[in-house]
Amino acid sequence: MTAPTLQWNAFLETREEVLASWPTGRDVRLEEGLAVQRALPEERRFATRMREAREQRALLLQPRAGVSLVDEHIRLLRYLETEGGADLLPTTIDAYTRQGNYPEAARGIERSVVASTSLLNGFPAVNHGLAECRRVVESVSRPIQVRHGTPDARLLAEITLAAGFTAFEGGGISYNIPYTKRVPLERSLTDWQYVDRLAGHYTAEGAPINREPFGPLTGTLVPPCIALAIGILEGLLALEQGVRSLTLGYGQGGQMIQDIAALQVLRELAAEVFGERGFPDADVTAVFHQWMGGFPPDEAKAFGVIAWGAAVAWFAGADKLIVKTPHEAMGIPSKEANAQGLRATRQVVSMLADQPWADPPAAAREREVLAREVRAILDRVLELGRGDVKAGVVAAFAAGVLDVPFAPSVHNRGRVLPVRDHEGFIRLFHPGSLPLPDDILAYHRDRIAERARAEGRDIGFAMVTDDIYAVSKGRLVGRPR
Amino acid sequence: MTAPTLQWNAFLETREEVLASWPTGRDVRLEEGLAVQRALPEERRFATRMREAREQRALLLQPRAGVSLVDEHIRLLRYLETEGGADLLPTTIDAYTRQGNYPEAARGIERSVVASTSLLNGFPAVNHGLAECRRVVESVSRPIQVRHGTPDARLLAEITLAAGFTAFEGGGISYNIPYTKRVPLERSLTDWQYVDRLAGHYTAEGAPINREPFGPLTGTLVPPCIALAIGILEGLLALEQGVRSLTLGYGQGGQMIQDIAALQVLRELAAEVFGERGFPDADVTAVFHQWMGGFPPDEAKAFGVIAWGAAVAWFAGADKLIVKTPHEAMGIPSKEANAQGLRATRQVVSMLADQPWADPPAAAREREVLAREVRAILDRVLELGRGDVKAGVVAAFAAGVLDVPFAPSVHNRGRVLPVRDHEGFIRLFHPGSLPLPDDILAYHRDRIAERARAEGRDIGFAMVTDDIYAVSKGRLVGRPR
Amino acid sequence: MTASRPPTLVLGVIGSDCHSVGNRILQAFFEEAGFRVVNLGVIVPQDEFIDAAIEAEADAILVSSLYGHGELDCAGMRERCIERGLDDILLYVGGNLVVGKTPFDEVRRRFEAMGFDRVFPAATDLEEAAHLLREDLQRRRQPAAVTA
Amino acid sequence: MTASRPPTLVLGVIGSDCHSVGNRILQAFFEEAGFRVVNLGVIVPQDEFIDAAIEAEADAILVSSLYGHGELDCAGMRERCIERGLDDILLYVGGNLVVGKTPFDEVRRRFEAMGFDRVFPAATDLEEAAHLLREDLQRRRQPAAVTA
Ligand code: B12
Ligand code: B12
Repeated sequence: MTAPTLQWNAFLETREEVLASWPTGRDVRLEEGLAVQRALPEERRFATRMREAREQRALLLQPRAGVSLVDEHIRLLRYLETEGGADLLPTTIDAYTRQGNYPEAARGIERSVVASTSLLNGFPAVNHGLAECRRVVESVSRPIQVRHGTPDARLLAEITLAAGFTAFEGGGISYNIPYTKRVPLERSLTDWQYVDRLAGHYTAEGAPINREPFGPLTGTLVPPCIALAIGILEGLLALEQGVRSLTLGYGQGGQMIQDIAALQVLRELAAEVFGERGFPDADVTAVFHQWMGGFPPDEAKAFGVIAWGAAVAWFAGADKLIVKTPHEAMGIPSKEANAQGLRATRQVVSMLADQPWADPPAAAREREVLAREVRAILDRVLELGRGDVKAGVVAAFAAGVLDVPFAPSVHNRGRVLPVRDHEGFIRLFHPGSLPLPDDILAYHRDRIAERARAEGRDIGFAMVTDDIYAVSKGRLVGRPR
Repeated sequence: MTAPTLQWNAFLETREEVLASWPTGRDVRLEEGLAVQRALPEERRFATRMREAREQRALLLQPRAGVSLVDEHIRLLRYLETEGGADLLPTTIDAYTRQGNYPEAARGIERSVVASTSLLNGFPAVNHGLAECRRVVESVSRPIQVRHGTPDARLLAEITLAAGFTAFEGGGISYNIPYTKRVPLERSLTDWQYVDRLAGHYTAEGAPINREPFGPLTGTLVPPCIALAIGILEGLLALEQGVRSLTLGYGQGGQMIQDIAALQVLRELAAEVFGERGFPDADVTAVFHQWMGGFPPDEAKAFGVIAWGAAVAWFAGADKLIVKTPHEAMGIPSKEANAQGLRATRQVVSMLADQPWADPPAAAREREVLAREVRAILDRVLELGRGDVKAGVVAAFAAGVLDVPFAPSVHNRGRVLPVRDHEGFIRLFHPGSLPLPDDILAYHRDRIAERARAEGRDIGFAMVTDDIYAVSKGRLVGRPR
Repeated sequence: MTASRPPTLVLGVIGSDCHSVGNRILQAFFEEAGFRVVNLGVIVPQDEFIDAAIEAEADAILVSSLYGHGELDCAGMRERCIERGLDDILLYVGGNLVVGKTPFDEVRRRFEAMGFDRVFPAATDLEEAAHLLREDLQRRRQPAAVTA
Repeated sequence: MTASRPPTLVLGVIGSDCHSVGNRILQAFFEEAGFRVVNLGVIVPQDEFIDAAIEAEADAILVSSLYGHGELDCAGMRERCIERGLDDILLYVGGNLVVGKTPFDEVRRRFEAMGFDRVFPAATDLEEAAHLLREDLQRRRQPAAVTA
C-alpha cells in the first residue's frame, strides 16, 4: 500500500501546471490565500458553523445560486441572505467552467453583458479570477461554498480557496460519474486528490476547509447503499489528504423511513469506517438535499415537495439542508423564487424545531439492512484496491461493484436498475454486480414482487420510467394509469 | 329526561315562522327538496363520499370559498374543481348572512354588482334564494357543502338543503361561542336542533345529509380536550334529531404528536360514546383542518404551513382535509391562490399516500391523557344535564365546565388560558373550571413549568401572546426574543 | 383631556365581525403601554363606539376589522362622529380591512378618504402604532401655534 | 429514405450538458414507438450530431438541452447541417432550453428562428411528440404537389 497523501513537492510541481492552464491562475499565491482565510471571523467559516450546527442540533439552510456576472451574483447572494434568510451561501459554477471550457464561459460572460441577463447557468469563477471572487466573499456575511460538478476542479479550487471560500463541494467519483461522459475515474480521482491536498494544506495551516462529497449523484432513484458507499469512500479520500471538516450528503429519496434511516446510517458508518481507517478526528456532519429528481412544473406543487423535504430533513437529524425552489422544473430560479424556497423551508423546519421525533419501528430494520449493504460494498471495494481506496474505486467501477443508476459516464457499468417497492422504498430490481448478501437481494426482490402483484403488472423499464416521472406528476410511486 | 327528538308537528309550526322570516323562504317546499336530493347521483352525495373515504383510507380535500354573486361563485367553484382538483366543494356564507342580517347582505350584493368585484366575505345564499342555490349545485360535479358560522341557521338550512346541498357545517355550540357575542346558548342549541331535525328528516326519507360540527372553534391554542368534548356533544345532539352521517372535526394545533393523538381519540371516543348513548349506527368520519390560527403573511411561508398540515392530516388518518391558502393572512383568497393551496396539499398527501405510518411511542401517552380528559368533561356535562345533552351543555358553559379560550361570547366564561409546553404541546396554564382529574392538571403544570424554566421567564399572558403570534412569525412555540 | 390622567382609547371590532383574538391582545397591549382602554369586544356597531367614546371622554377610537367587510362597516363613521359632537377625535383603523389581498397603499387611501387618521395592516408592529398614537395625541394637546 | 425501413433518429444532449435521465427515457420511448434510434448520450457537440446523422442516413435529429445553455449551444446548428449537406433534415429540440423560467412561446420563437422545426418544453407528452414526428416525416416523404 502506497502512502496516499500526496507529497508536497509533487503537489507543488503539478500546481505550476494547474495555475498556468488559464491566465487567471497566475494571480494565485498560497500564502496570500492563507492570510485571507485566517483573517475570516469564525462565523463566516463553514467548518465552524457546521460543527456548531451538529453540536446544537440545528439545521442550517443553504440554497444553490450562481449567475454570470459578479455584481449580479453579489446582489443575488445578498438577497438570499436578507430575503431568504439563508444560513450558508453557495456559489454555483456554470457548466462550461465545470468542463474546463473557459473560452465558452468567456463567450457566455460577454453575451450576458450584451443581453444584460445571465446566459450562463452559474458563476464562471475561473474566468472572473481571484480579485473578483474575493469581492464576492467580502460582500456577504455568511460562510460561502463553491458548488459545482467539475471533474478537474484544481484551478477552480486554487482560485476560490485563495479568495476566501471556506467550503468546496465535490469529489473524484461524485463529480465525475453523474457529470461527465468520458473522463477516466483514475484521472478525476487524482485531480481530486490534488484538491483535497490543497484543502488539507489550508486545514493544517489553521484555515480548515469544509469538504462535501456530492451525495445525490444522479438524483434519480439512487439506492441509498450506493450513495452512502460512495460518500464514505470520497470522505476517506479527502481525509487521506489532510481534510478534517467533512460534510457527507444524501439526496432525499422520497420514502420517509428510508430517508431517515439512510442519513442515520451514513453518520454512523462514516464515523466507524473513518475511525477504523485511522481518522478518529474527522469532524463529520451531514447534509440532506431536498428532492433531487424531476420536480412538478406547478409551483404550488413544488412548494409541497420542498416543504415535505424540509420535514424529513428535520426528522433525519441533518445538520444542513440544501433547498430547492418553486422554479425547479422550469429553469434557474429567479432570486425571488430562490428566497421563496428558503422561506417555505424555514417555516417548516422552525415549526418542527421544538418537537421531539421518535423513529418509527420500521426504521430500525431499514437501518440494519442498509448498514449491511454499505459494509458489503465498502469491504469489496477496499479488497479490490488491496487497501488502497483510489485503486479500489477504479477497480470497483470497472467491475460494477460500484454502479450509479442513470449516470452518463461510460466508465459506469449502468447495470443497476432501481425501482420503488409497494411502500415507496427504492429497491434493486437489477442489482447489477453490487456485492450484496443473498438474503438482502432476496429482500429487495420480495418487496418489489409485492408491488408487481398489487399493480398486476410485470416489473420492467416501464415501471422504472413511471417511478422517475412520479413526483413530477404528483405521486411518489409511479402507479399504472 | 325528555325525549330529545323534536316532534314533527312542533317542527312544522316553527317552520312556518322560519320560512316567513325573509321573502326567499317562501319558495321552499320540503317534498321538492327531497326530490332534488334523492335524484342526486351517489358521487355527488357528501355522506357517500365521506363513508367511501373512510373505507378506502383516502383523504379528501376541500377548500373554503364563497363570493357575493352567483355566476362568479359558480366560476370559482368550477375553477377549484378543475384547477384545484378539489374532491369536495364548499359554499362559504358571508358574515352578514351568518348574523341573519339579510338587509346588509342585500346591500353588499348591490355594491358588489356596482364594484363588479365581491365585497362580501362569502356567498349570501339566503338572499339569492332557492333557484339560484340550485343553479350552484347543478353547476358542479362534486358533493357540495354549506360552510358558515351561523347561530341561527334554520332558514339557511331550509333553502340550501332544498337546493341540493348534501352537507351542512356547524352546531349550536361551535357556531355560537366562537362566532357571536350575545346569542344565548339555549337559543342557538334549540335553533340547531331544528336544523338537525331537518337534516334528520331528509336522512330518514332517503336523502342522508352530512353534518359537521365545527371542530376548530376559535382556531387559537384550543386545548384538544375542549374541542373534542364539544364535537362529540354536538354529534350527540345531531344524532338525537335523526342525523346519521357525521363528520367530526379537529383543527391542527401544530404539535404533530398531539394532533395525531387528538384525531385518533376523537374517532375512538365518538364511536364509544355514540354507542353507549344508543347510536351504534352513526356513520362517523373525521375532518382535519390545516392550521386555523394566524398565518404568516409571506406566501412562501404560508405554503410551508399548508404542506406541513397536509402531512399531519395524512399521519392522523383523517378522511377529509380542509385546505388553507397562501393568501390566508392577507384576505379572502383569489381563486388562483385557493387552487394553489389545494395543489400544494395534494402533492404532499399523494407523495405520502403509499407510505406506511407508525405512531411514535409518545402518541400513546397523549392519547391516554386526552381520552381521560374528554371523558371527564363529557361525564360532568351529562351529569349537569341529568342525561339531557342540551341542558347539560347550557349548564356546563355557565359553570365553566366547558370553556373555549379566546371566544367572543359573553356566555363563555373565558377563564381557561392555554399555553404551549417546551415541546409545543398545547397545555392548560389556567384550567378554569374544567373538571379534569388532579393528576392530569399536575401533568399540564409540570410540562409548562419545564418550558418556563428553559426560557427563564414566568408563565403569563406575554407567553400566551408569543404563542398566538408564533406560527405567523415562523415558529411553533413563542420563545422570548 | 387633562395632563394627569392617562389617554383613553375605545377599542372594538366593527360590524358583524367576531374575530376576538387580536382584540384581546390589543387591549392587553395598550393597557400595558399605559393607556386607559374601554374595550367593546367584537360585533360593535358604529354608534356603540361613539356612545362609549362620549361616555368615557375618549381621546381616540381604535376600530378593528378583520373579516373583509371593513369598507362597508366603516363608511360614514367620521361623519357620524362629527354629527354626534366628537369633532376631532382620533380615528384609527386596522386589520384585514378589505375583501381579498390588496396592496396596502390602496387600502390606506380608501380608509383615509373615509376620514380615518391612520390605517394599519394586520401585520402591524404594535409598539410602532402606540408610538404614533402618542405623537398624534401630543400634537392635539399642544396649541396649534406650537405645532405649526 | 425508403418506405421499408423504420425512420431513423439521432438523439443526444447538446453541449456540456450531462443530464442523462431524460435521454435514456427518450431512447426507450422512441424505440418502443418503432423508430430506429442512434443515441449519442450526453455532452454532444453539434458536429457529432451531424456526423451521426450522415452516417446513419437519419431522418431527424432530436436535440435535448436541459441545463440552460441551449441557446448558446444550438446557435448555428441549422446552418451547420446545411453546410454539411443535410439540407432538409428535420431538427427537433426540447428540454429546459434557456436559463430561467421563461414563457414557452418566447422560447419557441427563439429556437424556431434558429431553424428548428419543432420546439418542446420539458413537460412534453412524448406520445404527442412522436405523433408530430410521424406527421412531419410523412409530409416530407410525399411529393410536394400532394401536400401543397
Ligand atoms: C436530476 C437533475 C440533475 C442531475 C442530473 C444527473 C444526470 N446525469 O442526469 C444533477 C444533479 C447531476 C444535475 C446537475 C446540473 N443541473 Co440539473 N437538474 C436535474 C432535475 C432536478 C431533473 C432532471 C431530470 O432528470 N428529469 C427527469 C427527466 C425524465 O426529464 P427531463 O430531463 O426534463 O427530460 C424530458 C423532457 O425534457 C423531454 N425532452 C428532453 N429533450 C427533448 C427533446 C425532444 C425533441 C423532445 C420531444 C422532448 C425532450 O423529454 C424527456 C423525457 O420525458 C432538473 C429539474 C427538474 N426537471 O425538475 C434540473 C435542471 C435541469 N438542472 C439544472 C442545472 C442548471 C444543472 C447544473 C448546471 C447545476 C446548476 N447550476 O444548478 C448541473 C448540470 C451540469 C452539466 N454539465 O450539465 C437546471 C437547468 C436550468 C435552466 N435550463 O434554466 C434545472 C432545470 C434545475 C433548475 N431549475 O435550476 N441536475
Ligand atoms: C382565527 C380566525 C378565525 C376564527 C376567529 C375566532 C375568533 N372568535 O376570534 C374563526 C375560525 C371563527 C374565523 C371565522 C371567520 N373568518 Co377568520 N380568520 C382567522 C385567522 C386565521 C386568524 C385571526 C387571528 O386570530 N389572528 C391573530 C391575531 C393576533 O391577529 P389579528 O386578528 O390580525 O389582529 C392583529 C392585527 O390585525 C392588528 N390590528 C387589528 N385591529 C387593529 C386596529 C388598530 C388600530 C391597530 C393599530 C392594529 C390592529 O393588531 C392585532 C393584534 O396583533 C385569520 C387569517 C390570519 N390572520 O391568518 C382569518 C381571517 C381574518 N378570517 C377571515 C374570514 C373571511 C372569516 C369568516 C367570514 C369566514 C370566511 N368567510 O372565511 C369568519 C368570520 C365570521 C364573522 N362573523 O366574523 C378572513 C378575512 C378576509 C378578508 N379580510 O379579506 C381572514 C383574513 C382569512 C382569509 N384569508 O380568508 N376566523
